[in-house]
Amino acid sequence: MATQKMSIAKALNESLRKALETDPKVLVMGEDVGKLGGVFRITDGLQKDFGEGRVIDTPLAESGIVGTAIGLALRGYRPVVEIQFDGFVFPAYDQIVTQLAKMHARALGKVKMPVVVRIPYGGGIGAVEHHSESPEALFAHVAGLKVVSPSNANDAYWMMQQAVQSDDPVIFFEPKRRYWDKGELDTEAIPGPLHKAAVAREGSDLTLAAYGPMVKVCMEAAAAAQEEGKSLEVLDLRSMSPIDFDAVQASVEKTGRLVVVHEAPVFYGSGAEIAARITERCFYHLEAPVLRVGGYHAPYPPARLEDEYLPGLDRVLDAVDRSLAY
Amino acid sequence: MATQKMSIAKALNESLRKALETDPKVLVMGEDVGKLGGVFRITDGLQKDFGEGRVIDTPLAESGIVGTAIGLALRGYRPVVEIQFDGFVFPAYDQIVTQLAKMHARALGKVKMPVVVRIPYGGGIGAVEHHSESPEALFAHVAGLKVVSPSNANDAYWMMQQAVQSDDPVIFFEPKRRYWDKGELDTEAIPGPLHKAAVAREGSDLTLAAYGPMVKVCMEAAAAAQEEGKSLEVLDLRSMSPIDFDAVQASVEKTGRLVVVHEAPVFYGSGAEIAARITERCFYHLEAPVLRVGGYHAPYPPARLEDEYLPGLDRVLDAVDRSLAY
Amino acid sequence: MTVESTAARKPRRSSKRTSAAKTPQSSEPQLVQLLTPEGERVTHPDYEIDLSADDLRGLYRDMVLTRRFDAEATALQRQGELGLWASLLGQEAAQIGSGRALRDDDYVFPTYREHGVAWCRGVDPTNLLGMFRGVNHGGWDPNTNNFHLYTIVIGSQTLHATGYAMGVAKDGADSAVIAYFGDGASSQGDVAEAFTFSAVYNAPVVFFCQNNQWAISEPTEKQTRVPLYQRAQGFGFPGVRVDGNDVLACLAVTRSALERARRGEGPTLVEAFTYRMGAHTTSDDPTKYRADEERVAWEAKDPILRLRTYMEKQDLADAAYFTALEEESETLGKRVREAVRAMPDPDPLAIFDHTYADGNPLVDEERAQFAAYQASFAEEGN
Amino acid sequence: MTVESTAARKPRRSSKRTSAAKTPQSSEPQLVQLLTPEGERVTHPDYEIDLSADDLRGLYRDMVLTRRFDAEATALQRQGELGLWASLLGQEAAQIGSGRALRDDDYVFPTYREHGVAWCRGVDPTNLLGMFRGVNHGGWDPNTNNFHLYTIVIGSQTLHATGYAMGVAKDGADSAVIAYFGDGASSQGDVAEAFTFSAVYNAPVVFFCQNNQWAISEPTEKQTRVPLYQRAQGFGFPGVRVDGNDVLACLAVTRSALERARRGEGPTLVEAFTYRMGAHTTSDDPTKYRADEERVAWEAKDPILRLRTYMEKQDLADAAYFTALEEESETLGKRVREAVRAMPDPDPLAIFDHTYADGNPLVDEERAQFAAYQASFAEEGN
Ligand SMILES: Cc1ncc(C[n+]2csc(CCOP(=O)(O)OP(=O)(O)O)c2C)c(N)n1
Ligand SMILES: Cc1ncc(C[n+]2csc(CCOP(=O)(O)OP(=O)(O)O)c2C)c(N)n1
Ligand SMILES: [Mg+2]
Ligand SMILES: [Mg+2]
Repeated sequence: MATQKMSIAKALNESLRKALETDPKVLVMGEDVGKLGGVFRITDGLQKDFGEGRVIDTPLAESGIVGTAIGLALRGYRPVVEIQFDGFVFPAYDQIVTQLAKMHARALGKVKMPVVVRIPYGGGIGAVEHHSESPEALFAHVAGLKVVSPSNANDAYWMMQQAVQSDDPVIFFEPKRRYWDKGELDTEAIPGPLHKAAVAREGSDLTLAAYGPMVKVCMEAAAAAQEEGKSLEVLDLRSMSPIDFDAVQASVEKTGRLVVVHEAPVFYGSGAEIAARITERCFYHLEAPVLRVGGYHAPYPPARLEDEYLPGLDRVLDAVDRSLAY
Repeated sequence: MATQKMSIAKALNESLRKALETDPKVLVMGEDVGKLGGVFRITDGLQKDFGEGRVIDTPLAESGIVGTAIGLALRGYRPVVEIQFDGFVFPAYDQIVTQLAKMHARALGKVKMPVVVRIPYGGGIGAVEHHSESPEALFAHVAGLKVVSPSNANDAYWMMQQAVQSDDPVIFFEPKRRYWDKGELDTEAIPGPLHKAAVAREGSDLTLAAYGPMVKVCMEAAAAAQEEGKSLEVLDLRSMSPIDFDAVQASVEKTGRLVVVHEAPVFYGSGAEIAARITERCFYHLEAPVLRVGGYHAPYPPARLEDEYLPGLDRVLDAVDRSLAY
Repeated sequence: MTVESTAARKPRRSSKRTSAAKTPQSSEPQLVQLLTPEGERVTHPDYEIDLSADDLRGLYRDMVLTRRFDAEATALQRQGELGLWASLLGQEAAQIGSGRALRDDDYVFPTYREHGVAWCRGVDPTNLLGMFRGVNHGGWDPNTNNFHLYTIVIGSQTLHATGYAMGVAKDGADSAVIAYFGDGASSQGDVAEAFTFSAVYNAPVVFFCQNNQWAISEPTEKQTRVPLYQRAQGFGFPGVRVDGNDVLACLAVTRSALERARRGEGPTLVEAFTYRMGAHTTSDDPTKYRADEERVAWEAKDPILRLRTYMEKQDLADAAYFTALEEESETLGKRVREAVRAMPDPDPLAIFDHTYADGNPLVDEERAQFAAYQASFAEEGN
Repeated sequence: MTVESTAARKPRRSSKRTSAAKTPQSSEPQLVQLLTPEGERVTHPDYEIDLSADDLRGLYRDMVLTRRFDAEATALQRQGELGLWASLLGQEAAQIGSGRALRDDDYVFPTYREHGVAWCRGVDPTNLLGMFRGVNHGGWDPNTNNFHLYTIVIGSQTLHATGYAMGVAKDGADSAVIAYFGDGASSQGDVAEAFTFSAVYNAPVVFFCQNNQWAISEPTEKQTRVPLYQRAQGFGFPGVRVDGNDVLACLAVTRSALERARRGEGPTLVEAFTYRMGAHTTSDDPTKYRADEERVAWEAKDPILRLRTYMEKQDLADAAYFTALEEESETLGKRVREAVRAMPDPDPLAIFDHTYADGNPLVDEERAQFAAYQASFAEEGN
């Protein structure tokens, strides 16, 4: 086994490198992805090694980036585009929703759309407005897109490999405040399907379901709860579209309780979809309503308030207590 | 009482006329809203009577339409902009989500954003692609926006009046296949708050919650169920953001059962939010899980399939039966 | 054009205008023209074209058959066989001229109105009708004829064309790409971004704007105050206005732009100055917003008529040719009519098809539920 | 500039290029300049300006204090008092020149870097720091100084400015509006749409593009292959390039454009050719992508230095003036430092404030829950 300790950022960089090496049709595109290596250095060194024809600094126009990526995909390329921050994906939203997501179906399957849209997302880095948002629900609602987010270095590497190989467009949300978190990467492991959830920690009293940056918070919550004698299972969903409802159902059938945790606002967020469907699937198993912990129905606040805004250990444990109180 | 029988289209036209008459700061803007009166004739005759300075044909650019409306609002105007069809709002999505929704909060309340974005939405008119979608969840998830949809002429008139008077941006979804449905309009009634749900029909066995075009289907379903001896309550939600959860809760506490119906895809749709929150609020009242009837996780199909795709009487009744079977 | 109260502002005083910040001229520029409305062959210093009688008969045939097909589709819509039709009436020269300038390996990104270009590409016209009948969203394989699906979201295809052209360049191929769009579309941000990307990457793409004077009810003045072909210059590539009702000029100008692209000199904007003779679509009622005199005036510039006049004057075709073409038209009309009527409604389960290439468990689940639900009626029906 | 394999395409053969479809010239155009880098006063046939010694000292003071404020903010970021800072170092002349051309009733739509313009508008510099410290998203009332909030989503404010200007015209006022944006922003579709709308409605708006040669790590060649000021022409209004490090020229050119707007002649694009002397923001590391020689070369064109040279040569200010200004700078720095350090963190409940003007039951519910949750810790703490 070839495991290495590596940050999520580095794992993504390695995965992109591997993709560029393996398939000459793979391209990396975006603002500042070239010499700078992206503002988070995820594409560091790639232009140097693969040239300006494969790692492309684009004009500052997100609709143009995704729109030309669609054209390149139609020509047989597999573009991996970077959106610099979550809040800047919206100029590209039209191209993503009306074109990228629907082209394969529109063409009755005659064309494929192997485009990956990388988006560093979420808060916790003390940034100014538009740099801390979690817009995943706005993509997951749209058929034709896959929406995923890794929570650790191994997944970052492998999920990116799978995203690049996918013949469907993948919105790849990168948990930016976890970029520098290190984990074991096994570059020889054979990964499971992209949309499958993983049991990050086993438990019996309650299930915490999360993805991306919130998995770590849930793991910490589970550890803290353990000390109080509560056994929490942590599910790393990995994919927000599709959602591995079978895995959630299996866990809830065991624990009888579910708390969904995400940074995005609760209102119309992914927790709603999970709560609705799991309640339908597990109506007689649930000892308590599915509870949701997430952002508020307010713009992402200024950085000095983000610690209060973001779901942290205490808010997760508070929901756990409320659930267990039923 | 001054009631008149009038179509939804006409009621909207009258309401816009009234708004233009009452407040010189009200503007109507959009593609083809002038001489043509809009492709659905909602603005018919307005340019003739109020001039090109108040009823403005814009260049074909939705981001430009909403972006300039924001600027006009900053100058003290109250623009009501028309997006020609649901599927064409996405070029304006960035301006709506990052600017329109957030400007008031960004300015710590110092500026207001009284902009109405009118969007004819939903299917059932046999149209080509992009002309039949129901993207309301993509707006309701975003804090700062109000998202509403009338289901009848009286609401169309009054909710538009309230939307124009709102100091917050309102995404006003018009149920296009109901434009020609007639109802009683009472131009002297004093309407309740914009976000309050209405009980469209009282019942005791199960609650159907819907809005916009689906209210009619639910009323028909309730009538059909009545013949089978089932008493269904129909709630017309009217507002998708905020949602009048108190009204839904009150109804569910009475009936014990809830089916939410909308045209939009079920996955991450408004039904998910309603199901999640009502299950939390009414955990011990619910005899069955909240069921959802809506669109599928697929692009809106070609017109010849829309009757199969759209939730109709039978699919609603099927969900009713499934709920009652618990 | 201007908002009402603009007129109430101070009158212009032009004296203060400086030479460095001149308002660009908005007087109507010369069109590139090779065949006048009266059917006279004229020359242009920059664009010449040498066509045989066969070539000319071919172009004429293309235009006639395209118009016939279009008329048939309009009729089929009236008969309820199609839900909608977007007629190209009046734009045959722009479409056939540009379409015939293309090589097989070139790639086309159309709007929803390029029936004449589709014809040139060899797309079976009945395929175009599926989306207007409502049985699909685009019935053909784009790669069979290098003709992409119709795009309805205005302007978005110009970026796809640019990206495709970037790919062509990457491949070292000398194909070119052509993106069609309208005068209204010129206002969309996507089109400007396509100009920027294509210029920066020097992509081999031709932007072919059919300025048919109208975007539904809005005249071109609502989109621009100077001629559209001038838009290109500020992005760093040439623009040219061609008589869009002159099939020879459209062919010559497009060919030249395509060759420029092949030579690695980057994009060109071609503005084909033409006219939408009919309604925007069968749902539209132009009497609401435009005077019929305008249409009548443009009838005198009809693209088919002028080529016919020229051919007759030059004796390039005899009566037998025209009769045969008449018959061919009728046959085409009949074939299209029959094909459309025979077009089956799709299987309801097709709702779920092709949402994903790789498959998707949610779609599978919904499909299964839907199938079971549908089947429950069949059972009840028994 | 071009993607790699573009270079591998066929070599250019320019002979076939036609006159009608000429590639626009991309040679560097003349800048409007009134003060050379060496501090020589020169004239320009189209732009003249008559400034008193007081005026010049005022402009110099503005630039010096702006630079001082900017340096203080950079230092405060290093000290951890700010989360981020976007320095305007090098762009003082562009901002002060244009900012001082404005009348009180004009309205400004800035990006996130217009600290010098804010200064001219009378916005208290400490107000600008709130968003960079992370205590708000914009701490001032835009209507107090007719200076809109900083806008981060690139290009979007150009449409707000255009809409605002449409409103000014509707009101029959003769105010003007100015929209700031960068070279990178010129690629955004929104900016093109702002050009289209402003031209069509003849809106009294000046588009002021500070071409500081870089959009983070990308040089201007990644955004355009011709000078940016030329972009305007194809939209039907004039563009002009001004030496962005020459405060006099910036003042003269902007004033002329604003007057044009007031006269009802519509928009103008001003490209201020300048240089971002520092990093993009304090998060950026320019050594990754640009050679230091470039920066050094631009130092010779420093906007403050050249005005000082001129003032000294012309004896427009004495040592006392410079000493006093030095002291004023220090006082400003101290005041800003102290004000920032004293800036309190917002009340956590402020998360919910101003989400809606009309109130919202969901926000109320969440606020109440949040307050109760917060209070539960206080109780526990007891
Ligand atoms: C983004 C978008 N907005 C609005 C529409 C509705 N719409 C369809 S065609 C059209 C006018 C297009 O005018 P033009 O570009 O001149 O093309 P033409 O129809 O004249 O060929 C409009 C507004 C659309 N399809 N897409
Ligand atoms: C829509 C959008 N995309 C990306 C970004 C990230 N970003 C911030 S500044 C910047 C570069 C801007 O360059 P330019 O317009 O030249 O302005 P400058 O920073 O040089 O003043 C980028 C890409 C953004 N803020 N908004
Ligand atoms: Mg047109
Ligand atoms: Mg710049």
